[in-house]
Amino acid sequence: MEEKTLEKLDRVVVRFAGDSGDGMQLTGSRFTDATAVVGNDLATLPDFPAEIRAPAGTPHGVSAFQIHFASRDILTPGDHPNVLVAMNPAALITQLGAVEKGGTVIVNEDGFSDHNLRKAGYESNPLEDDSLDDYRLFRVPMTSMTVRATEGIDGITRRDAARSKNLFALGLVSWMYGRPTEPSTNWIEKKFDDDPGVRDANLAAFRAGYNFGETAELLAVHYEIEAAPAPPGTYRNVNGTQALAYGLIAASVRSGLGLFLASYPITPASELLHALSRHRRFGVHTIQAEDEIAAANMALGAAFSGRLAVTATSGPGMDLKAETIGLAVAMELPLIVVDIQRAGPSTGMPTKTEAADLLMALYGRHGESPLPVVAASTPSDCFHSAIEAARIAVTHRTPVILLSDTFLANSSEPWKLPDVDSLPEIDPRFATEPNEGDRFMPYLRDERLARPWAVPGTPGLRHRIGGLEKEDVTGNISYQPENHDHMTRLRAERIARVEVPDVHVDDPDGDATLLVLGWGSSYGAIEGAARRLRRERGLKLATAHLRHLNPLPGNIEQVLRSYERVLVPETNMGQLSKVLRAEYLVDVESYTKVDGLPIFTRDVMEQVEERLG
Amino acid sequence: MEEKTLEKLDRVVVRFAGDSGDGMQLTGSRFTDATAVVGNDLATLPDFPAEIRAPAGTPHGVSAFQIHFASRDILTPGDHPNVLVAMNPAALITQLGAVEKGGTVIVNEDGFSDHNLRKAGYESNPLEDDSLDDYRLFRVPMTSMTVRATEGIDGITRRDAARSKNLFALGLVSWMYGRPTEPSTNWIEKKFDDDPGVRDANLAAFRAGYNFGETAELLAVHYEIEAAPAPPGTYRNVNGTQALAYGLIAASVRSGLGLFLASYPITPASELLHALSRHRRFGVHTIQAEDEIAAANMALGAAFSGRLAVTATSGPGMDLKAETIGLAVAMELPLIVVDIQRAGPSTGMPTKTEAADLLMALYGRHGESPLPVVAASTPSDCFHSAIEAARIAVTHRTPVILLSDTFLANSSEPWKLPDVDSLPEIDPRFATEPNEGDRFMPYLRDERLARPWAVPGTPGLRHRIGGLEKEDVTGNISYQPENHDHMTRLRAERIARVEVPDVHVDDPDGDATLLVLGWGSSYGAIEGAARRLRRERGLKLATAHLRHLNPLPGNIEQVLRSYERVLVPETNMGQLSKVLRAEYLVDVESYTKVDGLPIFTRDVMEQVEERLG
Amino acid sequence: MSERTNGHHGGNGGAPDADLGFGQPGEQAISDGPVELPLSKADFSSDQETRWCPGCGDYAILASVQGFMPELGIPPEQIVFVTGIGCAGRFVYYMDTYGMHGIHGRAPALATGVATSRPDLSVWVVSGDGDALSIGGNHLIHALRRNVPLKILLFNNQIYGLTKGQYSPTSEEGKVTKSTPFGSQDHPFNPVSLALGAEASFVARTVDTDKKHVAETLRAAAAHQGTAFVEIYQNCNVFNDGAFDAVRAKGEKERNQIRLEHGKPVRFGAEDERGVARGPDGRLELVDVATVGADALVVHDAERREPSLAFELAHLAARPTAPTPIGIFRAVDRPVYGAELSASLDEARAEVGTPELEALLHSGETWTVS
Amino acid sequence: MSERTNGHHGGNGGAPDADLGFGQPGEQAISDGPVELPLSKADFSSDQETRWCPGCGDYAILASVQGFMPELGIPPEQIVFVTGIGCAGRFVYYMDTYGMHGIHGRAPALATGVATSRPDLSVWVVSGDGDALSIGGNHLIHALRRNVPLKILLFNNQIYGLTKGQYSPTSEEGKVTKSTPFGSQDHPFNPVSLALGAEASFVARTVDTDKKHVAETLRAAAAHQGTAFVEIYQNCNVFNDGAFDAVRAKGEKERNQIRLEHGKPVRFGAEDERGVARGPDGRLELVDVATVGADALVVHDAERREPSLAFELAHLAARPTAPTPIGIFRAVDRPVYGAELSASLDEARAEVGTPELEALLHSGETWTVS
Ligand SMILES: Cc1ncc(C[n+]2csc(CCOP(=O)(O)OP(=O)(O)O)c2C)c(N)n1
Ligand SMILES: Cc1ncc(C[n+]2csc(CCOP(=O)(O)OP(=O)(O)O)c2C)c(N)n1
Ligand code: SF4
Ligand code: SF4
Ligand SMILES: [Mg+2]
Ligand SMILES: [Mg+2]
Repeated sequence: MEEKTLEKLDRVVVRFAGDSGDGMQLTGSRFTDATAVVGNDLATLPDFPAEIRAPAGTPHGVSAFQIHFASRDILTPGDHPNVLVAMNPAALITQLGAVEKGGTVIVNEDGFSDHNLRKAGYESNPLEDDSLDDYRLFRVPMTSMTVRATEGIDGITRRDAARSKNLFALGLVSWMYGRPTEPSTNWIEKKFDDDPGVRDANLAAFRAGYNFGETAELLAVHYEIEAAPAPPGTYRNVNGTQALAYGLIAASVRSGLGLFLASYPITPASELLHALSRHRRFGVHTIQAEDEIAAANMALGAAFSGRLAVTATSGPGMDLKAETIGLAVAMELPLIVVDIQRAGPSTGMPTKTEAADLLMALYGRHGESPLPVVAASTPSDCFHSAIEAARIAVTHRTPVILLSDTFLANSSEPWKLPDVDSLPEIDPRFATEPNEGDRFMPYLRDERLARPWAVPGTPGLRHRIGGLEKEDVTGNISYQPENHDHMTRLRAERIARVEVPDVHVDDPDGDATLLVLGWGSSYGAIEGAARRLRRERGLKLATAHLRHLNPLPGNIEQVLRSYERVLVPETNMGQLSKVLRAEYLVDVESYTKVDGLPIFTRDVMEQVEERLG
Repeated sequence: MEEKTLEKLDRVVVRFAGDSGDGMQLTGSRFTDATAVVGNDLATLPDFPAEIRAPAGTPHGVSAFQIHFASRDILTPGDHPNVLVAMNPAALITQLGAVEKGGTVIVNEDGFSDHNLRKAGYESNPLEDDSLDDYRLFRVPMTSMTVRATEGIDGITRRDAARSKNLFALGLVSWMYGRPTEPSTNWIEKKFDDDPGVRDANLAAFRAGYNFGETAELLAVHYEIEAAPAPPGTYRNVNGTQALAYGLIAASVRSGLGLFLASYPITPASELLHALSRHRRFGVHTIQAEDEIAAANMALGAAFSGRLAVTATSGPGMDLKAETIGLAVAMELPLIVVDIQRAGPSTGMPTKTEAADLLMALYGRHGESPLPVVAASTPSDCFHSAIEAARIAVTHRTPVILLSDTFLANSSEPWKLPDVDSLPEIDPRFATEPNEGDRFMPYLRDERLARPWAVPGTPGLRHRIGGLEKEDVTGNISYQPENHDHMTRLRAERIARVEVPDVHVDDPDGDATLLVLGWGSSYGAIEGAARRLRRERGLKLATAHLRHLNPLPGNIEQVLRSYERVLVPETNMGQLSKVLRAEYLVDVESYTKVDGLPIFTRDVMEQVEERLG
Repeated sequence: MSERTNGHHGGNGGAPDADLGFGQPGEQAISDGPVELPLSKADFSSDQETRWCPGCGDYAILASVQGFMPELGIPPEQIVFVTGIGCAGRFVYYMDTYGMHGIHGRAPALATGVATSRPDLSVWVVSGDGDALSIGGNHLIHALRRNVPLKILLFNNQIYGLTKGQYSPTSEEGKVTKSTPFGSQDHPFNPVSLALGAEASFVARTVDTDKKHVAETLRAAAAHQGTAFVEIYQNCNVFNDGAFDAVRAKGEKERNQIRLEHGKPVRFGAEDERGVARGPDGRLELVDVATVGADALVVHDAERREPSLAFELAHLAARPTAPTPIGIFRAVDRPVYGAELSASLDEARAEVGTPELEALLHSGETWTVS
Repeated sequence: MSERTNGHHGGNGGAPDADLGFGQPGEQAISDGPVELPLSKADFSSDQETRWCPGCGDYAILASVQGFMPELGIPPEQIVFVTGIGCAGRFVYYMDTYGMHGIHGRAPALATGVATSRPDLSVWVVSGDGDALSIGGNHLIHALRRNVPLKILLFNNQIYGLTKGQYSPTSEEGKVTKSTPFGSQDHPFNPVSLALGAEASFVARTVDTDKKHVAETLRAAAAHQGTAFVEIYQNCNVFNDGAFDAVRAKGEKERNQIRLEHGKPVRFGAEDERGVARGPDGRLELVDVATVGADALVVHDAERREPSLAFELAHLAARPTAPTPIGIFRAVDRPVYGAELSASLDEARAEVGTPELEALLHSGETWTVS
């Protein structure tokens, strides 16, 4: 056995792809854990099929998992994989397009039966014609090698054994990139503790894959990716859904308010319901409502009752909640409305990403019903954005819309765990006493123009609120023209007064002429592109990213006016652009991408190069 | 009996006000008919109480009817009454504020009992203290004079008789302004044909009022308002609801499509349901659905089936229809969504006016779901706007939002009846044949980018449509990134391509520096103000009014850039301003009024004078 | 927030499960909570002017509810009224309790949020036939099946009052209204039947002006542990006057009200001369007691788990224009939704703080960079 | 638009009202419309690839429906399928008819728009337990009470399939799912009971894999003039496998299916050895025929106007885990919503044109300026 070459790499993007039943998500997350332990920076993105369980072997049944890892700070799961692991022809045909030219393609040769080729839509075998000439192709008979490796394990049939082929793939790729084996073998041992046969088969498959890499002549090179320099601290991986759930729980702990989530299942927001349902220990109350309207109303009822009330959904559910959100605006109660955006319009493409609900968040209710809008920018930022949304809602007695999207919800990245004591405290300041002599005025306001939150059960503060226009201070129904004018302007003013931090501009030398301004999940792509363009091409560009979409940061106008050109990339038809143009009459330029995929680093680079190149 | 003085007047605004049970709406409409017959131009506005039937005599139970009539072209029901007829203290206390200083106040003295004064909230009798010093007060014991006039009529008790006092008021005011008596007496005779007692009592009351004017010393002056010059033609009065109903029926006749309205009652849109429900003769199918969501879906089902499908509601109902409208966008089916806006947010002030649903109409759905928006500008323009909405919907296979508001819906004006043959023809161009060989492609488009409308029952054109993203041409479900990008841009483009006429600018001398640009029900106030300011103050101002809010007229940018300043008055917080600023980066100035009342001529005059004065 | 517990909710105190207190006025009036002064009707009457039409049945119901509330012994600040939109929806403004006036049709969902998050509160929903059965039908049936701890009062006037007189889902077929000038085509709901089909654990019916019967019914509803659904025939004298005359007007109601009483044979008529018996084919029939004999009469059993008897009784009268059952159709115990959970969650929450949050964030695989 | 009329709708032709064609296959197959060639299953099968999980019960239902459709003798272009969102919702793409795939829960309303505006069409709704009973519950009960001419097939798998396995309004209490890791608290609906409570005129239940029974049930549903509601127990082998084994699995179903047949005594069991009889307290009970005698058995009457018998039968089994009635619970004629009206409106419309429009605009008071 000759010695293999070890090459150093900065960064690699690997995509595992196979049938829905092939366990690609598991392979991906195991690889991710092993990668995290090495100290690489990383970002991942699972890609589920739209169907629950499409017939095996068909293109629409392909499940994929992409991981980007590097010896330096990275920000996205990567645009184009350098390596594709394809377990069957369907995986190859659907995923190959994304792979960089010259990239590596590792296929499970055993999966390329005539039957499977036909199902995938191949007319001839791509392993045998010239269709893969542009790639470095490695044909590995993963299934048969797995079956051979597991022979003799008690109670494991050939069929069972074949199902461990994903761990063979995991072993092989782990070897290629020098991942330690312990995280994976430990995990297998723990996970299948009570099923020794399966445990042993999986272990054998994993080791077989690893050893195959080490011994087979096929692969001459393996790679080292050094640990990325990272600030000291304790890290874990999180995806946007987990981080959002943790953020809401943290807001509950920091405010002392019981967390109450009412939600109706919808992709991709259901995961938040699932995640929070597990946390009874933190007093989290979750309800699966009969529909989104009910969910919003239940949450609003809980808000009135003194809870940290949340309702979560995706686009179609937002449409349905509109009327209730308007009621919350009139009632001036704290309510967090989470919108995990997906590709629309209508049912659209439920598993694909898009961020086209911004204008709806701002204007999607009848009448003048302004409210704050907050958007998360990275998976881990979902944690902080959730706390921020809770802070604004509780402090300012208002519904807040918190925007995430499918891409953020599903992708994951290492997260430096925050010091819990450093998280903002949220003071509900419940009303406990009459506020005007011995009477209680439910719409008597504080310096923030926020009204008192007097929860049922509090003696002396009985009051009634509703959606009819209310007289300021007393809260009585009023049809007085002057009062309505006053209240309409006051509702606008109190949202405009929500204090939000200035937007931070990254302009290393202070001499950029182009500002790239983003919001939401494009953060990684924009920052990543900026770093590369600065580093590799010496381009001068500034970047900034908005967390607060309403009200906008106080310095935004000045920032916009400081640059000759402002580029706003969005996964919609230019919604933030519209807002900025209307507000500041600045001729911002819009880059729009509406194909259900996130904005890639490359997209931003191209756009910037067009302008600065 | 001395001769009374006859004065000539240009214009008068009269408001009749009394208890809900006092028949003020009837009084107003009879006066309107008599006024129309004289050939005055006129505009009216009823003002109903929010309560169904508030306890008699209370301020919130007051019902009023305002009429503005003139010897020249007028455009609004008038800002401030010159004459108030108040049947009781509650009417006086609630309405007096609107009356111009020095105006005339005619009260039914008999209504000013201590009991009624207390109920209205008066501490002393305003007829006896100095509170009416600024007005010309006429105290008329209407009730007792009516009772006396009807004595001896068979089967009429004193109580019955007293209920005719509104006709006494009608007679009196008819005399004051030289209205002919026949229209009213004819009407009474026809109306109470089968109840001679009531008929005679009403006739007697009316005549008593008229004669009281002629004989009593109290009133020394009466007035003449000459006929207004008007283009030749046949006229009738319509309010916005009637005109809208007629417009939809006309569109049905002109397109040959059966009219189908599904609606859920809501103030002020219920009236359209009521109006259309009466027209079975025109094949109008109306359904009162279980809610607004069902109404929208029923209409969409009818659209698929080949009907001219309409759903109508007000703000809160629009929130609920959002998801279904998005589905109609995806399905690319003709659907007319009528939003009769009212004062919001939330339940707001259901009987008051506001036009704050524009941004919701444009953006109030998740995802990118563009659609055309049309707004009516006057009561009679509701007729033409409805036809225009139908034309766009049918021709372009798209949902269209048609905006009206409470003010338009309720106010009325003389309408020169159009020549039916001159109304646009609407060709549904149903698909009848396969369009690609022997196959039918439901998303194969014409030059307008509109897809074929193939209704069930047509052999050879079976197809299935839905809210999941569709492949262009075939209409099959597609998750392809390129297709979604293509379809999203195509949906935007096909709406952008809807041909709309240029906006007309009224700039008499072509040298104005200020453009007042409006949309919706502010038309009358803006035009009225412009005419007065030009005539009375010689000011140079241009006006323009938008019927099409999306797409905007092709010449709008050039129009905006032709004026130094652009003033946009709206009964919202500046929604059209936002759109124009974002689209054209023009620093339009916003005048906003959000008190539940329409924009008055005076409001516009003040705003213009501030800028040009 | 008050820590008070009282006999109204939970099993500790007040009426034991088995005794629903039918027809035993005052029994629920004793509370073990620290109520300082006996409460009176005035304690439940807000300072807002009532704004229904003169003569509206809503006034009578309001008076009955305000008059009954003190009996519960629950301080008014522990009570929440939740209403939707409609004339009935205005009810909330006149009760001096906590209150939410929601949007049209959603009161049961709003109230579910209140009741599940705060089991210490007594939560009452007031709704109309349009609000609860037209736009809000879904929330109603889901609250009923879940058995959320709510009292739902449906003011059924068989018309849309607030929007000035369109027909409602309980209006009779052929109803001529503004929206149906040629008569409606809709077959109406029978609210009691719908509630029973939707698994309601407590279903009753009463009549606006029958103060005593309203109070009796509310008393039983209050004692019920899950969702109590009470249909109240309410006269809308402006848009649908007399719809319930058969069971409401003097001279007619004596003849037509079939009073249901748990454990008693079903009899009615001025002299109790008529009754309900099972015919030869198994169906319930109206009979003359003299003819069939008192022993043949069906004995009402509101506590029967299986809801069919209640359903059959509900179908004795398709419309309230003939002999019609009034009273408690069904009252059975089954698990109450959410209430206990919420209390246990509050306890759980009391035990967690910064360290637990810290631990939560650190759960799963972590690594440290130093 | 086709002018064709056929035996399916309206009273003219096809099965007379009184004969619901129970168990008489083929009877509806003869149409008096000008069908050129006999239709086959292929005529109803679209070219779209089916995308349910392998083994899903939806496949069996699809095959049954496609196989049954030709019997109706209605050309496929006269048929419209309308579905909501869910695995069941995909059904529409596989039928080669006209079709609308609506948004979640709204199919009955969409279909009401189709059916009321076009009485010449045969309109079928396919929905899931989440789609029809959770978000769409209100539209369902309103379609039922109105008696819109629709066939509503509810694929009840007691789970949310498409969103990957949350509990639904028909899941059993305590169900552990992703959204209820500690078990659900919700008491489920019994769809047949709910439909009966909502005034449904036709209510049936069948089982996905029972091809013959499915076809029989569809046949009766198709012959029914108003809304036909058919609950189909459908196995979701991925998220809720075996939920209906008691009435679906070989060896169990023979024991547990209580087949309801109009006019026949209710008997079941492998040897018909068991039955349903009315007990001394008036309740229905499961009995051994040998013990009580065949004469004591309840005779099923689906055409009884009064729905209580159907309701009682529906409540024989709270969950499909024990002996459970299958078949047609109720099938009664009552006025059909909208259909006739629409035809008469079309006629009216044919008579009006420019002169009538002119006259309409000139109605009321007009005046002329010259
Ligand atoms: C979303 C929405 N749709 C419609 C309305 C208009 N609306 C208010 S109350 C009501 C119905 C009232 O009828 P009901 O519930 O029977 O109450 P009642 O007035 O008879 O007491 C309607 C349709 C509304 N407020 N909101
Ligand atoms: C407004 C809206 N809310 C939620 C969803 C997500 N969703 C799609 S299908 C479904 C439930 C599916 O369950 P069921 O109706 O039982 O159908 P099945 O998949 O089991 O056949 C849900 C919650 C949606 N598409 N739209
Ligand atoms: S409209 Fe009817 S229900 Fe409403 S307040 Fe008046 S009488 Fe009562
Ligand atoms: S998830 Fe269940 S219901 Fe859906 S296709 Fe798969 S097996 Fe069928
Ligand atoms: Mg009502
Ligand atoms: Mg299901």
